[in-house]
Amino acid sequence: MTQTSTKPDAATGADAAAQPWSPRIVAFVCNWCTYAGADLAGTSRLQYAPNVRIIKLPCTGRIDPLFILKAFEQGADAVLVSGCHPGDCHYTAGNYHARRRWGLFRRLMEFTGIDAKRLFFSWVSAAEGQKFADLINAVTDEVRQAGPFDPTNPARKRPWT
Amino acid sequence: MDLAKLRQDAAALLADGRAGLVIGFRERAGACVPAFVTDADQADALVYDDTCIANLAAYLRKPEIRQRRPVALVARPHVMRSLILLKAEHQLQGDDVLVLAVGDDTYHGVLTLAEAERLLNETYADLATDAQVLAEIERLEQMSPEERARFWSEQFAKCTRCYACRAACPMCYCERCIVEKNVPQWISTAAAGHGNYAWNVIRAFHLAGRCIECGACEAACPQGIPLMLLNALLAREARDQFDARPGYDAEAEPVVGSWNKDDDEGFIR
Amino acid sequence: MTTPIGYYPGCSLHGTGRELDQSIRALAEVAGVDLREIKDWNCCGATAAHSLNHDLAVALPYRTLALAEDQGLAEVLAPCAACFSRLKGTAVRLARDPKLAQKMTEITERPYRGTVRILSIIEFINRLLDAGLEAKLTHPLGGLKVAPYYGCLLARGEDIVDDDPEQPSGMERALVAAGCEVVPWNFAVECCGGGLSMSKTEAVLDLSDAILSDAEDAQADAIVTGCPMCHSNLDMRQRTINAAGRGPHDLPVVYLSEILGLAAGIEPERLGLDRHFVDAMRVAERMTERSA
Amino acid sequence: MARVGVFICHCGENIGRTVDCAAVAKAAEAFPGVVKSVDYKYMCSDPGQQMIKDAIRDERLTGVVVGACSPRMHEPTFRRAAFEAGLNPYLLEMANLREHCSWVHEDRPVATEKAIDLMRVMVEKVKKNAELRPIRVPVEPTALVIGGGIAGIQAALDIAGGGKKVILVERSPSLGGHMARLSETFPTLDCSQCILTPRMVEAANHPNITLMTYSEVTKVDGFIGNFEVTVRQKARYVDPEKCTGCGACFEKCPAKKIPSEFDAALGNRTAIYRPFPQAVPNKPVIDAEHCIMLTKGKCGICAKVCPTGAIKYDDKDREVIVKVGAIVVATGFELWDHSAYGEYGAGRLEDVINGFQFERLASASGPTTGEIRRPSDGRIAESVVFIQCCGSRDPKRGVPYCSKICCMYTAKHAILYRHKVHHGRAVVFYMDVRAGGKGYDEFVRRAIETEGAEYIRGRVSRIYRRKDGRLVVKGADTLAGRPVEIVADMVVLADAIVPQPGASRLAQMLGVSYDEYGFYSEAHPKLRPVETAKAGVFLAGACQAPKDIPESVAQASAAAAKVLGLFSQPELEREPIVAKVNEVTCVHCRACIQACPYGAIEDKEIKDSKGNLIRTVACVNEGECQGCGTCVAVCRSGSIDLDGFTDEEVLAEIAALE
Repeated sequence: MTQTSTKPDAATGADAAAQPWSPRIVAFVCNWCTYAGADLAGTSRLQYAPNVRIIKLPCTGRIDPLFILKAFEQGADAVLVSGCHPGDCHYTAGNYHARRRWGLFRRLMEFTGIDAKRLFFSWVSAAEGQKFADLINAVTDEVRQAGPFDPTNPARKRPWT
Repeated sequence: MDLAKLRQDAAALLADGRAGLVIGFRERAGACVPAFVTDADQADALVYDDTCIANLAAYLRKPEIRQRRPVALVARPHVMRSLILLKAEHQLQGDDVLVLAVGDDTYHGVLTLAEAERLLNETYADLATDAQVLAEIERLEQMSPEERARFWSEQFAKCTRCYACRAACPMCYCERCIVEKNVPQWISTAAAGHGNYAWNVIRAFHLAGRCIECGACEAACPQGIPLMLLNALLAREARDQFDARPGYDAEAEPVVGSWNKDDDEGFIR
Repeated sequence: MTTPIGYYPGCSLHGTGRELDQSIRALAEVAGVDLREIKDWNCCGATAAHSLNHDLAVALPYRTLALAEDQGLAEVLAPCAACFSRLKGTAVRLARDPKLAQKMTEITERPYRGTVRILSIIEFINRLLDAGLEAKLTHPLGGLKVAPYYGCLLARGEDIVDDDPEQPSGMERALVAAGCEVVPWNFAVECCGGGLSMSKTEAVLDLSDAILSDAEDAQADAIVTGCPMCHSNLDMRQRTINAAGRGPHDLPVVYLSEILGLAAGIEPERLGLDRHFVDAMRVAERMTERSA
Repeated sequence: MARVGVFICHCGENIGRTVDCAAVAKAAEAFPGVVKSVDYKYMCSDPGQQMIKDAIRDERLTGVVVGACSPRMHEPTFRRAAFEAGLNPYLLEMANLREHCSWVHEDRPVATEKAIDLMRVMVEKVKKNAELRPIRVPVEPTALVIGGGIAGIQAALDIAGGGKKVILVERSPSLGGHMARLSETFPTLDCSQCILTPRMVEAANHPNITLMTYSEVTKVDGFIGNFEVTVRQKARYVDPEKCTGCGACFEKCPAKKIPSEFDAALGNRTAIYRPFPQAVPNKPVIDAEHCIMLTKGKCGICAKVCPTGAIKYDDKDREVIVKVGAIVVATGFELWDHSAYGEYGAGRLEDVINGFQFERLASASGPTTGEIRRPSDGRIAESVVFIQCCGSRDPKRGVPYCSKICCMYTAKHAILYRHKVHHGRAVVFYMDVRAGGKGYDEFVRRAIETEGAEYIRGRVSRIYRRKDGRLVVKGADTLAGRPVEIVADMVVLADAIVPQPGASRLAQMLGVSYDEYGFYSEAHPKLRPVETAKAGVFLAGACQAPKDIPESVAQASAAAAKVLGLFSQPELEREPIVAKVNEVTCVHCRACIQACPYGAIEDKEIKDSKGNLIRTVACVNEGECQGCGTCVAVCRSGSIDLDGFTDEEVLAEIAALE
């Protein structure tokens, strides 16, 4: 993200403190439900926080824990993972596979020091534009409360020393 | 434990050709080290005691060992679970391996894999996680996320990326580990910072629902990183959330890679 | 069975249903079961309480259940079908609604953890059979044709009765074990008019007459029941029904426990069989000695 | 070296109002690898598309990112333009600057900043994109239709009429299904057999249709365009080539007391039999379970009387494997077993019958030659009670859904009964009357208003048999608010419609999903009601949900249209978003094979030149893979990747967010 002013990394830079920090959130979403739900929020002209960057995958089943690690490594303040409701998966079961994976992986994240407040999971269907907008606002608010992702967290990329 | 019987069985297996190799333990400089016995005469060198922690099933993926199949293996209950799980994951055929089964102060004799599975379910069905490990997990869970991050930051900082943990683990049988994949490179190989975090976390996650808690990885770590905390945490979660009992059923579906309609989703908005 | 089973006789077993009480106790003795009457038990609330005051209707059985629990009884037999329905119904409601349980604790000033299991007469007798009573049935009734009559309370109530409400079969095993032949008939769960027994007796005459007629059509020698209300409607009112120009009926109505008692070789008088309005002693005549 | 072109669309005012498109284009110009970056009012217009095409040629672009609306809107448009300009369409990506940015943010600088981010992500992705070619799968232009009822017959005839081959498999000895058993059909009261049997004959004689009766599907392999289906042909014990259908055998067969399936056990048949006189094929089979020769080894009468020597007692089941490109499932329904209802006699009262039994009583070809005689003693029924919703809409003991056709056929039964027994009483108990459909409500009104059926809104609480043999039906009239008691000679229960027994087993074979009752699930409840989630498998008739005849026929024709559409090309083209296995690093742990929702991954044996097995790896079948990527995420060694969403592409996107 090029909002240089909003980068916590930029604390090393001289002029960084001038601008207030704003959360940076990476969202991994499935193409058929949540991406379409976000489209619907758009066509409905629902206003929501501008802090989320969506990465589209065909299905939540495709979302590897490595994606989440990488996003944190790159300095995301939070990660959101969202897909189809149970029973709605375009691929019949990808979301069930994903749900089980997250059930384990989020425990590991929490245990190794990535606060559960930085990792969000949701089901948003193609019909839930309002839910999508509300979700983004809620997540953004909560991450704002939690503050910037600690630059010294072991998951976080640091300059080679 | 009847060590003499174990030696006798090992010798007999080699002598009548039922096994091409016996992997067990011998003593060297006061410590137990793996022994690879191909000759019946050498069977008397075999020893076994509580300090024999290495999981010998880890050797089965090596081509020079596989050539000598069927291989007989000195195996405690945890190691038998590894073998069952390797079979469930299609890394072993039923007749690739014979087990010289050792249990709590008992020697159970020579077992086929199917017999070992039965023994496990009848006699060793409740292998509990080490109490100290559980206590330490609970202690860490009481901490704030920041404190936990600091704890692991210090632990992972020690990692030299020697991958002894991986070599010691029978379930780390990938020929090209994800950490060695460079197109794209997901995990930095530099022995520092985020690369160490990603490696240790992904190593543990790739064992989620598969770790049988033998402790070989932690024992192998030259830096003393408490890897079993990560493994046992995921083992606990896999058990509590998905009834996972790895290594007790050679027909079981993998925990990650299967699903149930009623899996918990209380954490999903 | 060495663990004692709690016993809740309720009002009717001390009154009109005395033969039910007698036969149950005699049968328990043969089976070697220790029946312990709950000390200081109170009304189950089946009379008027449940139609007048909801709290009272729950509080009455609640107190009895709490007493039973306090007296260390894991199981309680309530032979009267109405008592059974009140006690078990209360237990079910308490289990479903923790708030109600809290309220009852406050009203009765007694704790109840919900550990007591309530048995109906049918469940109790099947339990005795499981525990070896079957072998002690030395005097089978030689093919006595019986129409098992469940009425409402021994067939209905979700989670209260563990049987098919439209075609219950809980009594059949015991009856067959006692050497009876169970006749197929249509009125096993039809209403006897119990609820109108006092207020609108003519309705009872109609309803009970239909039940008796169908049992006779099915060529039953006797109706077997587990409920004192059904029993009094069918037995005591048979004369009135005849006097009203129906019937005429002459069909013995006996308790399940009496049938089992006879089959166990207990003297009919000890079972109270001589206390019936319609002569039931003829049922006892069917007792045979099982050739060993 | 990447040469990426960036095209920012204003979408009139839609994007331009809140996003400074020129500033975005300018910022994108500085991204590494971007050689051209422009903004334009309407990128999707002809001049806009031309701009992209020109740039692809002039700038020798290796990738294009269009910042515009949602890719769900115009991705196909722009990819086609790229293709026309000679660029592989999968080297073009869209960034969603409208739905995900300009429409949801008001602050211009913030929206512009976000738009630049969105562009950077897609530029980084497109630099990693690979050229993909549509996957072509050959199509075997033969269809398999499972089930020879009206739906299956219709589907087969329509496909055959479209010039394609059909194999029609039917489990019983004859085509016709349930419809052949019906007397007359609502709401027109035309004779069921009169309209059905010509279609049965047509299907049997059609040059494009291969009929396999007395046969069952036992195994289904393969995928769309290329199924391999194993069909077990049960032993008929009668050589169909020699048999002339003269009927001498079943006239002489001594095993005569076998309840006829076709007559719903109201009539009997012999051990060598044809289910009904108009059966197609009109040749008997021997029921091995009841045949005296086959069970006891003596008799042989049919062989003696057969003038052509067609009887073969040593006949055996045969399995044949057929190759088909599409499958139409038309396995129909069965009636719920009302013996679960104790209050209706638990199935023990002879004169309490179900709808099919009434159909057979009312049918001129039935066991009573169309007279409404009660089964217990054969007397004409003077009074008949019909009970709707028997098992339907009863979540506790039956099924929670409405069986849809019972209101209509009960009205028909009442009318038919009144036509046949003029002085008889027809009483219908109903919960609601659901008569939506052309001419349907009028039909029910006719039953009530001109045909003299008595409709009582309420449930029946008990049916029992009186000493004189008649039935007493006790119930409630909930409109009048009083109990009713009716003496009847016969009660007809409108049992719920349930799937065929074994429906779930066939579904598992086919890889089709089914609901909790066993009805097959359509791919989309609104927009794809004929397809299943399994590509190449289509649904027709009541195997999907309760349906009447016109609905079944309509769906069958729709399924046939889908099949003909599929068969219109010799090859099937599909989006190349499929998974690929790196066979060098795969260790064959089979996690992907178990995780794949489509069973699209299989074992592949790698052999040396002499044919010795070296090792086994996972292998994705491109025809079956739907591209969800679930396998990729379960592969620990990173040995599977998903074209279109590769690890490299996703990583590039994440990295672009730094």
